[in-house]
Amino acid sequence: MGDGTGVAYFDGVKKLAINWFKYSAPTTFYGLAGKMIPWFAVSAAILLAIGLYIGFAVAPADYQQGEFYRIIFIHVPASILSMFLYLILAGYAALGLIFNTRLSAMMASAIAPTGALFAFISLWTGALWGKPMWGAWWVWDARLTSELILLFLYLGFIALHASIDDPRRADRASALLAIVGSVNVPIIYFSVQWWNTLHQGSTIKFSGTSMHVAMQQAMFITLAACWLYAIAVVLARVRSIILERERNTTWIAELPEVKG
Amino acid sequence: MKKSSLTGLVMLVIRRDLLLAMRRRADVLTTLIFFVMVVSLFPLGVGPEMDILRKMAAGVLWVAALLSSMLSLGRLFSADYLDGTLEQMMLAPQSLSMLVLGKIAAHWIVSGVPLVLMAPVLGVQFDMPAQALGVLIIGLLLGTPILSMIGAIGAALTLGLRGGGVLLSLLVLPLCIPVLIFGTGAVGAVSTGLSAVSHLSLLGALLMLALVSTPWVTAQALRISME
Amino acid sequence: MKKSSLTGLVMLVIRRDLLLAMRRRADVLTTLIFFVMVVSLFPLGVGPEMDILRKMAAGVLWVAALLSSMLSLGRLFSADYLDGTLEQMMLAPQSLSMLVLGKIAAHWIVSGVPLVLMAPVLGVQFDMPAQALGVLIIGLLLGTPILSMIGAIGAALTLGLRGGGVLLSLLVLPLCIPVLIFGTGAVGAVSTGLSAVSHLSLLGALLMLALVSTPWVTAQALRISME
Amino acid sequence: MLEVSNLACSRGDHRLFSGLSFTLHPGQIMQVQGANGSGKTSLLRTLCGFLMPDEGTITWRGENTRDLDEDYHAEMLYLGHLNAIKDELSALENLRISAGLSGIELDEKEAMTALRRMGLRGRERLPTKVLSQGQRRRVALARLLVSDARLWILDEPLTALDVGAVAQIQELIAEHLAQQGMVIFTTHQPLQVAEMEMRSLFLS
Amino acid sequence: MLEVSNLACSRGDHRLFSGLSFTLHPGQIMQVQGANGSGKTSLLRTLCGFLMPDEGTITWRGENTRDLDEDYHAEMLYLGHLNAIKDELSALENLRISAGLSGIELDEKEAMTALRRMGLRGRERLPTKVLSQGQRRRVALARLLVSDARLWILDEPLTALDVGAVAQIQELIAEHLAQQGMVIFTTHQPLQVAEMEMRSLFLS
Amino acid sequence: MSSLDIWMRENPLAYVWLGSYAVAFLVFAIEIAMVRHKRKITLQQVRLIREAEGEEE
Ligand code: HEM
Ligand SMILES: Nc1ncnc2c1ncn2[C@@H]1O[C@H](COP(=O)(O)OP(=O)(O)OP(=O)(O)O)[C@@H](O)[C@H]1O
Ligand SMILES: Nc1ncnc2c1ncn2[C@@H]1O[C@H](COP(=O)(O)OP(=O)(O)OP(=O)(O)O)[C@@H](O)[C@H]1O
Ligand SMILES: [Mg+2]
Ligand SMILES: [Mg+2]
Repeated sequence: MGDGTGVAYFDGVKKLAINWFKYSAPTTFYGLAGKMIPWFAVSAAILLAIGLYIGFAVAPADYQQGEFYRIIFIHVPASILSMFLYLILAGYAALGLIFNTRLSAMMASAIAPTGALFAFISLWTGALWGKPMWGAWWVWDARLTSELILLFLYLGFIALHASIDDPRRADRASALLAIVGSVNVPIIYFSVQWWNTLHQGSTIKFSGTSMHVAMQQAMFITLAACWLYAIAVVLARVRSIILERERNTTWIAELPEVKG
Repeated sequence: MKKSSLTGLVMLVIRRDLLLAMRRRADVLTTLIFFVMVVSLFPLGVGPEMDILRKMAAGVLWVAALLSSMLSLGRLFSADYLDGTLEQMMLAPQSLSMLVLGKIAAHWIVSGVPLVLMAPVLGVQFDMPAQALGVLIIGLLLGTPILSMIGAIGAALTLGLRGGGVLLSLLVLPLCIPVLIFGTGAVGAVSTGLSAVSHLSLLGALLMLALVSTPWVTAQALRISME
Repeated sequence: MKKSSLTGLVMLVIRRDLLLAMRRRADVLTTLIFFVMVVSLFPLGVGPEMDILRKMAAGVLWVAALLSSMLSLGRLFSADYLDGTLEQMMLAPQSLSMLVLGKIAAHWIVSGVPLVLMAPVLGVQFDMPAQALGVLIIGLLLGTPILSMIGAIGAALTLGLRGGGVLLSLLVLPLCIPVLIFGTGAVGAVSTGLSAVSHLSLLGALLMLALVSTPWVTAQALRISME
Repeated sequence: MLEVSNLACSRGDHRLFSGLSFTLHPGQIMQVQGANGSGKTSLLRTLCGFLMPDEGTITWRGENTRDLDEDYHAEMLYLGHLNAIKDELSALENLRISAGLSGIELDEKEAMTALRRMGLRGRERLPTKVLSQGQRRRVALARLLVSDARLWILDEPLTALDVGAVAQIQELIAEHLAQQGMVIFTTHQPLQVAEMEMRSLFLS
Repeated sequence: MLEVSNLACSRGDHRLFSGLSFTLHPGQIMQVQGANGSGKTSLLRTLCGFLMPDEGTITWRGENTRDLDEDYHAEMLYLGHLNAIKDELSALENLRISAGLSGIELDEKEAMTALRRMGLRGRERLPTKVLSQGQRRRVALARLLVSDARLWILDEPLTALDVGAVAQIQELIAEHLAQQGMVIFTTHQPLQVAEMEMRSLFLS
Repeated sequence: MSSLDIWMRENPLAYVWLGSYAVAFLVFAIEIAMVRHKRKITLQQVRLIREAEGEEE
């Protein structure tokens, strides 16, 4: 090699060394995530149980909505999570695009399905709430519509990632899409102002101040539970993605679960 | 190595197209999501008044079904044309019409059926009554295969032409209008308390007619496009 | 032989795309006819009641404009990608973003402008009042370039993927919804006796934003897709 | 067996050739030669029936190929510029399907053997989109190994192939001819078939 | 001038080459050789900047091509598998536009001369869709005649060309080298350039 | 539809539980199952690749 007639050669040892350095982030993260998942999962389950207990046993019925309002303990956490997860996804995507870090792209693609599912739950539970409250499963209200669009944004991200086979191109293309899409989130959100809106505003105004506390407590606890659940699932998914993407590296081959 | 029969070949074509659809799973989903999205765009454009929305529901759903099956039709032959598989199909030792029928069947399974299954969910969003929904679904079940078959002719004729997608719609949409009219007519009839049977049986008759004639016509169109 | 400047190159790209559009005149027409056809399908599907039709008019026209510009966008880069011209554009000695802007401009002239010109004719069919028509046209004039620009990002991202057309719509339609809402909102405002200025100026702001950012984003997307 | 008499063909307003006649007997091979644009591809596509000749007839075993149609198709194999392989499918699936389309059901082992002989060992199950130009061409050419057609019509079979693959194809053709097959092909690269007289047809 | 050092490139999970280094000086020509799938096309596309190398740098006149970007593009010319010509446009229009895209404004006479030299006399104004494979390739190659780029990167320039055209291209390359140009190319067909030492790079 | 309405008014808690929470938990369960399944499959694949490499050497 060098000047003159160049010769391609394959230096196995060197490749290993470089790979070790380059992939060190996923390496450590893989193990760390594995250790953290049970903690998140267990605390999510416990908090969910507590939250639902307070929500159903302690908090009394609402004088206007009767028992139906109890959907709130899953509806609001799901709605809030679906929006935050999109922003986090876009953040990871931007990191991955700018600094070319592999792990961020993997995180972004691990978040997407969870976000989409929360968006779905929000829509579903909202629809179930809407039937007794508004007499219709669905109205074309700004809040509802924007949630639907959010679901489409998630699906677009997933579909684009799935249609590109080359993982590097898939990561970069869908990252760009996520970033462009995040510009849309506030725009959609402000469109509430141009629409007559049936949906509840952002502050909880239930009557009966004494119950207010229990309701709020229950909601915040289930919200925390959903956060923990989301983190646990995303971490579990990203571990599989790391395994899949890095399957040719030595550190993967040396993992006990691969060897055994 | 053994020789394959006519049905063997048709099944091969169907299996192949389904396999390809599985490999490009995103495609299948996107057609469906396109359908959902077109349907959801209308309330955004027209405004949220449920009364108007309920009246337009059947029309919007049928038009969206029409458009999304048009769009997915663009791909019916074009991939095979571009990579040369279509040439090889024309050299197959069996009738081209039957192979075409196989391709159409696969296309309907992949793009028509999910659409029919999705329709009730969307109908509910427009607050359609249950009976109207039922008629809508039967109509779509009879109508979407016709759309696929008529569309196949257009897809064959526009093969390899630029702007195929739009040109295709242009050729095919007028032919699909009867389907649209009977389909929405059936829903309209049932919502005004009449019987939808006559509309639906007309759709059935169209289906038979299409089944008999379109594969052959499509095969001829393919021959012309290959010259 | 002489060297060409940046503006020279952009003008070359625009001239070239317009020349190609002239050679494939059918394409230009078909986008327009698709628009007309989608709009005309609705009265068929929904029924002939003028009251409902008048209320849906703006929404239907905007949705149809959205869909037909989506369809024509599929071709924005794909032909150049398949025959290798895009590679050569990326190797041009000038900024890719500017070439992209040239291509988008040509696309808008070819597919957006005819649509804007056609809209009043269709609006009259739906019995839209003159003032609403005026606002509709201004809205379309401001909105269609935004659609072209946002669509260009989608077209660049889905380059070379199967099912491009439908996937493209899936990616791009949600991003276009604000345009749709402001566009129809303007018409709605004017029909209820309010002023459409705020909606239209929001559209204008979106246009500026798109003009500044989308060419660069599209160029990045193209680079990613070429790997 | 393949008899072409007085064939004339034109593309657009341009007469490519006329009065072309030849007969190809079992065990014979013919190279169609000519400069770029002389009508080689058009001739081969006419033989397949994709293009209608202006004049003249093409007969196979004494019968007009237009009338034989599917029976003729069962006995011939055409490989054009395009590879007729699907990017998403693996080499294996592609081969089995394309053989299936030409009427031959192939089991996995037979297909594997054929692909390995074409130098694709270890790449049989990869989606063909990740293969290079030459590897993709090899997948297409693997059909030659599993076909039982008598007549092979090959349009520039050697493009994109490296030296090893070219030798392989020459060997394959020699085998086919030895089994009383017939070959008609075009190429701009030299092709040597052992112990065979190569007939040439010049178009100009 | 073109200096490649320690280049490594992979497609998918597959490392194609690594530690590749060479320098190309004015007046030098280099053939990239290797079997099908050895990474020739990938190497050329990396040199153009379409693919990101895993490691290593490519410098032109001592500066990294990534930083030079458009200045590098102004001095190089790439011809890939694809012809980059439009079916609907005539050969003449195609040539003028593709030259324009690489920054050179060409008047009609210059373009005509170039096309005639490429053996397309009488076909300059036909839409290229009616041309044969080889004729279309010639339209693409006509860019070589009008370009003032120092570095030519050619991926299988000889495919589909007949003997006459191959000779023409060889002549062209010799001229370019005599004017202190640089050429890096791949081909599976033999290519002789008069009075030039041909350097080879083997990929495996 | 109306019978559903009546049932809903009479059994609001059942409606809430069956309609919202049961579905939400089902979604969670499906997601967890999918994630576990994916891990199983990827581990299998990675092992297969390792074995294939082992054979080559
Ligand atoms: C399909 C229908 C529905 C969808 C898509 C939906 C969506 C959402 C979203 C996205 C949020 C989060 C808002 C925020 O964080 O600011 C939310 C919150 C909420 N929703 Fe819904 N919703 C639906 C139906 C309903 C119905 C029918 C009700 C009750 C009548 C309802 C009551 C609430 C309440 C009370 C909140 C909490 C507001 C707060 O943040 O304080 N939702 N919903
Ligand atoms: N997008 C991709 N993803 C994964 N692998 C790829 C991709 N593109 C190419 N490859 C692989 O990279 C290798 C090199 O391909 P390349 O096209 O550079 O080969 P080549 O030397 O030009 O071969 P040929 O002589 O056949 O043209 C091939 O083995 C191919 O399978
Ligand atoms: N569709 C068409 N309409 C008009 N003319 C055509 C058409 N297709 C091909 N031609 C012309 O017919 C001639 C023969 O084309 P053909 O592809 O048969 O040539 P060929 O001998 O295969 O050349 P090559 O060696 O370059 O592949 C060419 O001059 C071409 O210009
Ligand atoms: Mg030819
Ligand atoms: Mg190559």
